[in-house]
Amino acid sequence: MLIFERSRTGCTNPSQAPDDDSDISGIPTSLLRAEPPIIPSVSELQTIRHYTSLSQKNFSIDTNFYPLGSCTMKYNPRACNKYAMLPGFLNRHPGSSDRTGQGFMACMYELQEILRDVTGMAAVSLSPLAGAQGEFTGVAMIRAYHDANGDDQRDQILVPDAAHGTNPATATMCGYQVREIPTRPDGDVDLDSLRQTVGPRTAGLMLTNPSTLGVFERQILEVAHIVHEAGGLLYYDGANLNAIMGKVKPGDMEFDVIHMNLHKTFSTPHGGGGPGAGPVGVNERLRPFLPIPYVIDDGGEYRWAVEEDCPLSIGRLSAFMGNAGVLLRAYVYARLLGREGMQRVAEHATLNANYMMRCLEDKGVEMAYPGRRATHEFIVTLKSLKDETGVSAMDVAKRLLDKGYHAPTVYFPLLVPECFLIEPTETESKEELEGFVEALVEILKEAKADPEMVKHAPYTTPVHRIDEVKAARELDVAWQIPEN
Amino acid sequence: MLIFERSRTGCTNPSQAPDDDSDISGIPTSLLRAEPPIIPSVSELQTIRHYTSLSQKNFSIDTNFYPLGSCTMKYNPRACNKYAMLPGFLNRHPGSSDRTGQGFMACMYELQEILRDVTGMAAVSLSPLAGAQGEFTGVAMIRAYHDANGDDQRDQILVPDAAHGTNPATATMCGYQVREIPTRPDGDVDLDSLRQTVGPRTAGLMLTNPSTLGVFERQILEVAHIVHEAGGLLYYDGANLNAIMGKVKPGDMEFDVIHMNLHKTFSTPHGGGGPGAGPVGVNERLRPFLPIPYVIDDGGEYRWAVEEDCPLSIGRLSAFMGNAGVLLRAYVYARLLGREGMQRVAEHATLNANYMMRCLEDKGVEMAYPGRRATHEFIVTLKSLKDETGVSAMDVAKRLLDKGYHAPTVYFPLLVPECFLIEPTETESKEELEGFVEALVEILKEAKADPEMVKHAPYTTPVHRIDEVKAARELDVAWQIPEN
Amino acid sequence: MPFIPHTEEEIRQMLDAIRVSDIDELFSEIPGDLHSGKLTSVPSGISEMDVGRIMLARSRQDGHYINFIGGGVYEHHIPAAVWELTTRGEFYTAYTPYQAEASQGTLQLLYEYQTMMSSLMALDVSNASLYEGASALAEAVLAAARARKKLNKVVIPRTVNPRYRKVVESIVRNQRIELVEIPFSVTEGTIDIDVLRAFDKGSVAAVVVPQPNYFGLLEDVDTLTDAAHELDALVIGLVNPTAMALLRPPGRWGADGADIVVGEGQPLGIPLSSGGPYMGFMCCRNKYVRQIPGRIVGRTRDDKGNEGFTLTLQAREQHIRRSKATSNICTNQGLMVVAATIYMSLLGPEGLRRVAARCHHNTNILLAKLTAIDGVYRCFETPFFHESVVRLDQPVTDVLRAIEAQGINGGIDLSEDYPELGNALLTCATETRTVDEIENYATHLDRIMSRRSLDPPCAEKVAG
Amino acid sequence: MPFIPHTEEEIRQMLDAIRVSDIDELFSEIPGDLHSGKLTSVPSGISEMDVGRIMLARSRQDGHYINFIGGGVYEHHIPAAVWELTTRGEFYTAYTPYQAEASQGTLQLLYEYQTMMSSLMALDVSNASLYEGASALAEAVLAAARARKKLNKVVIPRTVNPRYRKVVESIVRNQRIELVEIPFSVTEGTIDIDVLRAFDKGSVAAVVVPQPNYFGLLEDVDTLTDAAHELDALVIGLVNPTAMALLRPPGRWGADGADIVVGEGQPLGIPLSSGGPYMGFMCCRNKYVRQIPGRIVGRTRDDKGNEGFTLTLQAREQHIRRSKATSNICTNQGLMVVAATIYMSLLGPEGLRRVAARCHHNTNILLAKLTAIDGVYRCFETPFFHESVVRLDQPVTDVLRAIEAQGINGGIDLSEDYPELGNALLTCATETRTVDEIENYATHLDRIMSRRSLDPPCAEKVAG
Ligand SMILES: Cc1ncc(COP(=O)(O)O)c(C=O)c1O
Ligand SMILES: Cc1ncc(COP(=O)(O)O)c(C=O)c1O
Repeated sequence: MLIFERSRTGCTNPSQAPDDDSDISGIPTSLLRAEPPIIPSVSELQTIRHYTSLSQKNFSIDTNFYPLGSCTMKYNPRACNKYAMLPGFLNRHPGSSDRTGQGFMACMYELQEILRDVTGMAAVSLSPLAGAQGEFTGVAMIRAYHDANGDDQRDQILVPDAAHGTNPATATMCGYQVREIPTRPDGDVDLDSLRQTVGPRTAGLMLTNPSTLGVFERQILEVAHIVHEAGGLLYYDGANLNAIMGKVKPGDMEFDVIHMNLHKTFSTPHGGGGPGAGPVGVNERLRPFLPIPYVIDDGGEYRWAVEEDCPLSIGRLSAFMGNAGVLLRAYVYARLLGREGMQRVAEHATLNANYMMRCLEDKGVEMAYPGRRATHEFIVTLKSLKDETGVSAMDVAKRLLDKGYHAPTVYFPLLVPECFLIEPTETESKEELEGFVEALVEILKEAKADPEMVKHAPYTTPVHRIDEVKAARELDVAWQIPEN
Repeated sequence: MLIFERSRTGCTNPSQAPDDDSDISGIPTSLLRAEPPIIPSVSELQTIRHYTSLSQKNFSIDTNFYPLGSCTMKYNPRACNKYAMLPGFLNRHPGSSDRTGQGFMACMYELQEILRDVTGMAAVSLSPLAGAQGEFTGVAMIRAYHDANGDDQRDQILVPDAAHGTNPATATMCGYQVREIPTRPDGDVDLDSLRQTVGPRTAGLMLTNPSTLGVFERQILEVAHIVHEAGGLLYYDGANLNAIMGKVKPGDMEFDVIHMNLHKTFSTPHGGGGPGAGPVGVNERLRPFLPIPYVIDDGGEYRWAVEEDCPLSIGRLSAFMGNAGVLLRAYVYARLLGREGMQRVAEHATLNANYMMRCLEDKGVEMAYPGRRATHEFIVTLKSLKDETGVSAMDVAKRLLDKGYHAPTVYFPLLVPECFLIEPTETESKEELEGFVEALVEILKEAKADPEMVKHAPYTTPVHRIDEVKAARELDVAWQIPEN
Repeated sequence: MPFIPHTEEEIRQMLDAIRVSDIDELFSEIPGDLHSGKLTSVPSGISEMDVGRIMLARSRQDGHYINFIGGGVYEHHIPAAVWELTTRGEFYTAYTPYQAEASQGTLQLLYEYQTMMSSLMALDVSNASLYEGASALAEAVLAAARARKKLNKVVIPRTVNPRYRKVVESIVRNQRIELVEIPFSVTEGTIDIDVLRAFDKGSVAAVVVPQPNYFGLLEDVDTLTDAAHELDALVIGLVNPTAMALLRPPGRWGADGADIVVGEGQPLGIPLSSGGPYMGFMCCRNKYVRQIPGRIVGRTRDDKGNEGFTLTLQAREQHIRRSKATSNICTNQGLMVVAATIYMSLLGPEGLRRVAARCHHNTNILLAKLTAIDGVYRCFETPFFHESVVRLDQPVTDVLRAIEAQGINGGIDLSEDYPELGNALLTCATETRTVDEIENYATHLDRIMSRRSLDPPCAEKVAG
Repeated sequence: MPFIPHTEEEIRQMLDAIRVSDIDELFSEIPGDLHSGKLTSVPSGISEMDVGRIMLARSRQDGHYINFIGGGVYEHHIPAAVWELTTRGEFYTAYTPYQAEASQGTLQLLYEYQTMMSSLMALDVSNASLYEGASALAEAVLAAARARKKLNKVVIPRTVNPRYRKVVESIVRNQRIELVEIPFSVTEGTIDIDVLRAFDKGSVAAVVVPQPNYFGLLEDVDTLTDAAHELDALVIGLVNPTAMALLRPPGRWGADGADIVVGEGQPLGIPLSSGGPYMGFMCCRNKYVRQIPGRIVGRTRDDKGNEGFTLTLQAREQHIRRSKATSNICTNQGLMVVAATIYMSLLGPEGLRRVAARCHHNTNILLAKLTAIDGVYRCFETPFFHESVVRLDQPVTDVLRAIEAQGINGGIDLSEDYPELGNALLTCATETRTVDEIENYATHLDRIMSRRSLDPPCAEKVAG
């Protein structure tokens, strides 16, 4: 039931609103609103019941194993939430002076330093609001760099065909043309193609490593060499940083610029879609172009860098200070883990993925890159199941919901047919991993015995299989007051 | 699954515990523990998932209409929780000096004053920890009063047969003998019986008004007169104060002592069983016997009353300061409502009960006290259903769970056969009330059409009908490590 | 090991199953010379108790100021229920609702949000959030340019928040959009409409119309909208959502209403939080729905015919359309939408209207009290919403610093962004300010101003 | 109308259905002369925002002190997850789990709590909580007296918290239980066992044995337990639950172990909270399960054979047994049990043991630092858990007041309750105290003590 269907004109919550005695005579009546908006008039209790009950219709990390590849759905420590929401941080207006925000800025500064170390880059700006904005920032810096060098014929960005959609979309937003680089059957970039594609029009290459295929790009230094030789820069999509923290640094892999997804590697919550935070790190040559604001330690006093500090900056990407509350959560997380903890994250994320992969392989499940080590994630392909039974990866994914497991990422990366990208993360127990393996194996059996049943899954969720086609065809994106 | 079944020795949460480098050599080894307790070794994520999932197995006000008679399951405003849990209040040690608690004590003092006004009594102590302890306090004061008067032959407490179990249990705890007073068929106390029972052995009478039968005791002044004449005192069980706030004051009904259930009338949460708070109010003659501590306004400075302030006090009932956090919640609630709001509580609680009663009557449901007005609650009797179909009130109650409604109180008061005590509270919407009525009427139809089905309800809850007899016979109150 | 559940024994079992001897072997595909990831400047891990101590100390260090700053984000009362519900694990720790059947809670909530927001703006469609107000404006500019294919000129008045203008510039620059600033009347503080009218018809893709504008003043949105439409330009409304509970919404501006509307959703139950996270909102007319970025939830049915919700029109988005997507946005500000939706439900239309009215009322009082002080003048007599500009006879920075020493954040110094206004101070009193607090501000300001005319105040001497 | 959902129209419809003309008519059964309920000194209602302002100001007014007070409740680190989970609406707003099928969450949790608590105490059974430690001790005394039918004498040593002794006295007095105090050795600070041995066999219903005792000291629980059992008395252990992670639990005291154990559960994840709510726990041997008060949850099956949980042995309770119940207790401290259970799960047996060990360790440091000061002496050399007594050469109240002015709560002045100890101060450092804080305390104390020997400190002069 929609909240609007509980609304009754005249129902108010007076403890939440000021009295109705304000003087608004200063506003010309011609500018006043005539009809009230469709916002429900319901009691506090009704609101609480409604949204409590909606919440219970979600799968979430707190309720289910959620092995969504590329998304790093790991435990979000409650301490991060608690300490980021202390009144002193929460009530502070971003327009206040730096003098009154030294406590907050100390956290930000230290977080910059931590991220610098983790990535092996020269400088970090925390301001991008999510991974995609981090990418935008990075590519915009690449552009600014070439522009500053008068190198303005470079109008192409290269991305592997396995890349996440935000990579090509970002390149376009930065005014670049996108050239795809194919992947070899073993999961590594096709170097010959790369060599043929790079050239004087190449502004840069965007790469995720470990790649979105769940394997580590072994020829990374080769790749870097080819791109750099051609005068291009190397962008690191840090979405998979969880796999290598404390093991390899993007800086050492010769990347020029990197973004991180703190809502993945640094465990800030996904919040049903956001907010995230996508800080960028750069090496020395891109440092002048960093977006503002970032925190400067000015002889023991912290302050935000402004235009005057960095005249070549690509500028501002949001009106205030990035997703400050998300950054505070990441800071708390980083302090809890510390350097040893971060390394353990990578180790155990990798252990869990390889263990699951091995368990599945042992039960006859087909891997997309069978000869390879899993990194923190790995890819299963269900193509032969589809051919044999008509049951698709999506059907199996839906059936997993019935068994209490959130589905892995399906149909991404696009180049593996009927695929599952499975990322267990380091915070899941052996018991959960094995439970998932068992459930998946069971479903594969079900698919053979009773394919129709699996094709109509799920059955135990609040709704059955949703009709997405209808949603797009008969667009209904806002409730209307029914006519009667 | 029990949390112990997920436990794996060696799994620790080091961010929650100090390092293992403490020096305990000062403790004789003979006094050290040998075997570890059965406390689970699980990860933070496992703990969170486990208890999140357990929480979802509960009905609660936040999820369901919960018309539990005598329990006043109304909306618990979230503001009360938030402001009672401010760090300044939360971190304060009760052993700190009064100087450092003036903010907290100001709330307590004002709450005392508010409750004084609401009850019409001369003085209030907040210290009792729940209704039953409030009763104990009250009866202990009655005893202290008689003792102080040298009136030591009074060894009986009278309670109506409809009384809540805590009333007679309390009388016993205070060393009294209990005499029951019968109720007339119209729901009022049988005055003749009362007259026959009172006498020189009567220490007092405990009464709830509105009574637990959901009606207002119309002869209350008469009752008071009879008891007072005999030298007894009149105790008011304030569990049903919600029905009369701002309408009638117990003080005006000539009660000498009263307890309130803040976890009912003042909307502090029930918390799955507690904590509550059961402040007591007294008239002038019992004032010297009030339990400590209570707050005194000592020329603009607040301080806790100690033994020296009240040499006749019955003493202390808990080591520190009552359920302070519960009292803070009640204080916030009282400030939000204010005097008008409190009166409206009584009015709308009564409106809702009468409306539901009327709707049910109109659909042919039988009332225990058909000619009478409902107060904030009313009683349905399903005796004829039971006779006709074998379906009991308990069966119907269980079936209500399937329809998403928490069952009303069943089989209380004891004197009405197959009864439901239904208390909708003032915070429920007309829509909810009508939904419940509809569900109940439907179940009564089901009971006639298919009694066996109803007898085995519920079906949609996390477990089906629970075997209580087995629970008591094969007592299993603590998990044991399975032998293997 | 914080947050790692395995015991030593389990690790051993897992390694055995994988048939490796230790965890390091799992990293064998990483070229040997790269194994140099050791962290050197990350401090060692500490316990939750110790982190808590640090955070508590730092949050206290930042103190508590009585706030008269607005400038795009505002201090409002947030009902306790909002964040108690929003941080429930099921909302807080869920991912983007890609698996509809496992995400009906989030999806229905987003659908409800879209309903409330599009209705508040009197437009047909709302997306499910963008990052924040300024980048949302940039996205609107890009969407408008897409809709008006051949045109790359977009008009942004100088009455738009200067930071917004900078963000738009940073974001749209690379797509060769030309941003044209138009001036405001220095006496009125609102857009100079004649400059707008002077553009050639058909030369402009879109015109941005703020309401209220950065000075808190009410623009003549009807005339502006009609004038823009005269030019065949789209109208991009940039509005404060609280104000829309009181003011005529963009869908009702002029003859045809605005085409796209964006803004900062922070006032709807989101804490100031030292700068973020906030949320951008975006609404539009039906005909532009395929041009806008961001997720959109649609209502549909499941295969049993029950009502259900799902993400829809995903072909606009990067994960489907890749380089041809309407934007690269992926992660948005979902949890802030949860808070905003619950906030709006708790307040209801009437509550929201009263909040807006009380903000206006309080700012009225604030202006009266401040301008009663010698040397403080109202900059514009134009009607305002909940913020306005006063001119001081002294440098604003110094005054603000002195008032800060009294525990008061007095407002925003406009002298750098708008030198033409002189010593201008943008100041704001929402419903959270009491009359006492306003008087306290005025009293301190009076004292500071009068002393300063003789001699700089001591806070200044020390700090300066 | 705060928290009342009806519209005027709905109220009218409801009144019409009831067939009355206004709400007042619903109160017609109340005798007319009683209709005088008007509230006069309750203030008018204010908004959540305004209440919030008041509460925030008051909570800040109470300040933040570095705490060295123990005395029955203790400052411990509480993992953030504990209260984020505990205040979930489904726990927070549920009633006592009388309808088992609708309360499996609370019931299973209580069963898990009972398991942990009884195992921590090494006894068979735990109830599901009592109000708090002191009243729990009173209930244990009553239960023991019931079990030892004809006997009404119960021995409580003077090493039991004086407040506990007072509470027990207030509660059991009316049932004519005779409480007999036994003294302690002024040099050792522990129970004088010879006095206990001097009682006649069969004359005593029960003996209370604290561990640690009120002075923080470790009693010789084995000898005491055996001596009490020699008298045919039950042993009621009174213990700190944190300590039990480290110390031998009551079920293992002496030859046969304690019979009933009670204590204050606050150290298990419950905030100090200005005095409450806390929770009392009670465990016992199987044979006394029908004597103890409070709810008990049992594991059983549903009619499909699935595991399930329910309240059991309710025949002990007031709602069934009425005047013959084991106690009048009804509402208990359920939500605190939720917190305690989650707390224990998060810490695990190893975490809990480390907390206990660190408390001891820190108190050791505290004692060393304090007794290094001139005029501060250790009162007892007896081994302690996480609290102990020092003797000052000056009045304790004055010293505590002076140290409070430095933002430190130094401990509890024992001179009133135990005049025989002189200027005695009970002081405590849990795992939450850092070495810096301890040193800071010592530094201030040193300064205060040395100045006072010459002249009273100024805080004293002003306040006194
Ligand atoms: C590989 C990769 N790159 C980039 C992104 C985009 O990050 P965000 O969603 O924070 O914008 C993602 C997130 O889904 C990703 O998996
Ligand atoms: C009428 C009545 N009296 C007394 C009580 C006891 O109150 P408490 O549970 O707070 O001890 C109750 C609560 O159930 C009650 O309904």
